[in-house]
Amino acid sequence: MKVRVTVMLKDGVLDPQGKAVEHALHVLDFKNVGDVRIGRVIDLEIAESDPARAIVQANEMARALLANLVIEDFAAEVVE
Amino acid sequence: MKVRVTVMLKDGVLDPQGKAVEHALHVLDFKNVGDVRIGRVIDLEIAESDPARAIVQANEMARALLANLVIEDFAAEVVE
Amino acid sequence: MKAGIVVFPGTNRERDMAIALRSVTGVAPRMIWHREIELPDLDLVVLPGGFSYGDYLRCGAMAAHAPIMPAIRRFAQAGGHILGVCNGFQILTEAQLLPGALLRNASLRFLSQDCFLRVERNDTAFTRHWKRHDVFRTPMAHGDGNYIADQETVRMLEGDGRVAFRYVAPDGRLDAADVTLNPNGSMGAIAGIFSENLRICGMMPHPEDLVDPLMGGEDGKPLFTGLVEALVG
Amino acid sequence: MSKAAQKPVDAALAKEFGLTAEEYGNVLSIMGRTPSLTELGIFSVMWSEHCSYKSSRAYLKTLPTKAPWVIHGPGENAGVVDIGQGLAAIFKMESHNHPSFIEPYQGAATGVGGILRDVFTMGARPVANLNALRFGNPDNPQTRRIVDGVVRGVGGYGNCVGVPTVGGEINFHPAYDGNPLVNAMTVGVARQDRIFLSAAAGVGNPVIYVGSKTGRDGIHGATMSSSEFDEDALAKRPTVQVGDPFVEKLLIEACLELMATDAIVAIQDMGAAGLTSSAVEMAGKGGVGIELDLDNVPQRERGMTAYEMMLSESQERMLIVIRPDRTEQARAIFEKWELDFAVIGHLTDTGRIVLRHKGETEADIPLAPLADQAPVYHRPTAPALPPVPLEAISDPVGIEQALLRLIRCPDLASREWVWNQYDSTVGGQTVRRPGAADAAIIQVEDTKIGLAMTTDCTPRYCRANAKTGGAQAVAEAWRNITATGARPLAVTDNLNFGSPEKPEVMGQFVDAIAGMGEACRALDFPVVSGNVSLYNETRGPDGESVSILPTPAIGGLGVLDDVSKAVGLGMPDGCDLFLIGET
Ligand SMILES: Nc1ncnc2c1ncn2[C@@H]1O[C@H](COP(=O)(O)OP(=O)(O)O)[C@@H](O)[C@H]1O
Repeated sequence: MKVRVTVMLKDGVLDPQGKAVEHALHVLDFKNVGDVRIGRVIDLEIAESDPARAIVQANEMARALLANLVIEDFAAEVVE
Repeated sequence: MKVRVTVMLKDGVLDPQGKAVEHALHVLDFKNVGDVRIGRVIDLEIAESDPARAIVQANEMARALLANLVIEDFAAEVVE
Repeated sequence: MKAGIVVFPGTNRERDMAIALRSVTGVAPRMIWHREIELPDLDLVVLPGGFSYGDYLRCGAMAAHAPIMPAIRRFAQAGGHILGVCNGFQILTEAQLLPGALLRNASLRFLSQDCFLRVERNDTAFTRHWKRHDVFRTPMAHGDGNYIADQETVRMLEGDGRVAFRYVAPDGRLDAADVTLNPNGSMGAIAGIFSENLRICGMMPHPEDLVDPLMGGEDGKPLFTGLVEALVG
Repeated sequence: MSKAAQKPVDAALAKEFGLTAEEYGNVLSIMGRTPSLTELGIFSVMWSEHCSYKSSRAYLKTLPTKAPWVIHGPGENAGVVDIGQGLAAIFKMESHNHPSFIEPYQGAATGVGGILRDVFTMGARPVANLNALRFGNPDNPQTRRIVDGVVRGVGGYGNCVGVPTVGGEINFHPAYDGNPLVNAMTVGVARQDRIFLSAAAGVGNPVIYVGSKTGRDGIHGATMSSSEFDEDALAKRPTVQVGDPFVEKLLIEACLELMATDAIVAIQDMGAAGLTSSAVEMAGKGGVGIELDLDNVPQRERGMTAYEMMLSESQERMLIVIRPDRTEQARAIFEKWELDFAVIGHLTDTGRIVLRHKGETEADIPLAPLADQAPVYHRPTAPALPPVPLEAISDPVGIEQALLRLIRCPDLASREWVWNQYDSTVGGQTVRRPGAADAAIIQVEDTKIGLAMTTDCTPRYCRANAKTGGAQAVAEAWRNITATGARPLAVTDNLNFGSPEKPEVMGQFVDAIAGMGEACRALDFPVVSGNVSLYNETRGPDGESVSILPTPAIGGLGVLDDVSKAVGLGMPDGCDLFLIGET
């Protein structure tokens, strides 16, 4: 079962990379773009047939390693 | 409208990060984890009310800047 | 002084640190492999710079879970002295032995250059050979040195005098908004901090690379001579 | 399975693989039968320009390569010179031009990784990196993207492995618009009695694979880097390799740890043409045979064919011939560093390379003719184009304005933006960082010895007169080293030119080598290693093929017996200024 963990900087934490991309998109004439935020996805192949249990495990991995809760939030979802 | 562009390495392209994280998760005793792949998400606030048009624009931005098509694939979806 | 340097896969400034420590103690420090689970009898544990685990995921994140870390935690709880430089600082924050986090440099570029640090207090083992507000030059070389913490943490660090070093101009002028003075964009131009008991110090720049006139100066040396004096007594 | 795998092996497929009709005829006569696809792949990469030096070999032989202090000249993975106290400096320069156009970050990064491996393969701890970069017109928007990616890539790899990047050079010219040059140089230090060579020996000795797993990356990279570069390049994109500097760092430490024992008989990195060239070269040089069981090759992807494994250019891999009783000791070291380790074959007395996979024999080629009958071309040369006439020197702006203009021009402007992205102090031995002296200086740890190093070439001089330009590049490297107080020892080179099938380019190539040779002989400054990069061409707007400026980049190395005597650029107060030489 494939679980995707998405990790984003917490609201309020400055995201210089997002700002830089936002700026670059404006330079490229994508005028419609407002705020840009950048995060990370971690796709995990988990040997588990129950989606709920897979999510529990993914959440544990996120708390243990995949996200730094001082600055980041995360969410896990089954994708396959 | 918020559009999320997810950028992942193409199949077959070495993912050093994913490999290192996979190893670390095993060390942390998450034995159920198989393949790990790491990618990026870019959340774009797009001033557009038609979801289809927002996706078209996100795709253009991905091709122009957000993804490196030499080694990466991308997908865009409306999230809000 | 009995010093030990922890080596993780991808650590690359352990030799620099060993040279600096040897130059002040006359003996080679112990090298401690990340897979050890006990520390030898030590006065000082150093987490050196480098790219542990390639800096993949987040700098220091994977090293913070290495087998040696529980022993380092116990060492800290027992009041041991720990110095974390660059990647070592990142590891200490990821392990929550120090508060806050280190984000990508505001310029989004790796920065390898000299910077100037102001010593914020000199009543610690790490800073006793400087005077308060002394300014010294030191190389920095990192991509993720942008110190950040929530408001409450910053207030606590400032209030309790736990800021060790700040990036300043050569004359000591502080301006966190000026990228030429605060090159990575750190909050409050913070370059290094202490733990509550002042016995753990994390900092981004590399004083260990400036301890020899041949390499351009000895500006970083007081950190090491001070530690020897404090820890050997 | 690759598309090519379904096609029959014939002259047409051979042509697709870059072999001429005549070369394919030679393959048939060596084999005495139609080769298998894997065999054809092996011939095609071994006889590519990149691996066989077929257009350049005859001329490279004319360069001086000997001096009393030269321990190993060209022919090994890198050049080796005596620096005193039983120590040796091991150094080489190598190009990664074509990949850096397709994917600037990864192209440059893997270029750095490749040259590092060439040096630590020989037993040296890498102590410094340099790079020589040429980009297109700064006003071309592509140039910005390429400069940014290349600089990040060089830094991204070098910083992570912890080898200081201490010098280099950068030029801009429209002739590099579609074909930037990325030349990377590494200098390492080893004990003279601990230098490792690539000639395999000892029939029955195991052949060991270490490092990263093999994937489908970069298949046919070697032939790509030798074929003319054009729009098709885009179609070849998936051949880009991704580097893993973290694994490279582990590989350096693990190899050096194994090299401290006497377990290794021979060792070779898997560079261009990966497993093929490393296996063929090791066995060929040693005059032995080699048999590999490809089932044992650590693989990253499912269902890889023999052809794909032999041609893969996955990074961070090495091949080692080891004493049989030391295999377990070696395994323990590589496991400690968390690297793949596999016994994939052994040496034989057949003089042939034999590959087995899933119970089939996928290739069985005699090694001697594969090497000896590799094509050598004496391609036609034409006199170089006449130099662009110099305009009469006028002074329309006044000396002050002229000076300001010069300082502003891209070729002279400060390079601080670049070198500030490279860690130049890691290792704690950097005596002169970028910008501090005419050559960078590194102290050899625990000694008073200093190494001075520089890269130099002025392509527009070479365009005006390739022979003088080639000589000038050598002389400039020599002067830069001398100016620090060091004694120049030897050079490595990276000869970047256009298509050798154009007589005027071939003429430039031959002339530049003549000039370099002359200068090297005059200065007692032999060439101990190097690299040739040909077919640096792009399609101009009207479809014609444009060659880069002739660019024989020189990497120079010198030694200071007492590094505390090194001289820098900074002028102390109260000194007099002297000008030496005629103006
Ligand atoms: N690509 C580069 N990487 C690192 N350092 C560089 C690079 N290009 C130039 N430098 C450094 O910038 C300084 C000035 O370069 P250059 O103008 O080529 O000097 P010179 O003419 O004295 O050889 C030198 O110290 C050189 O090593």
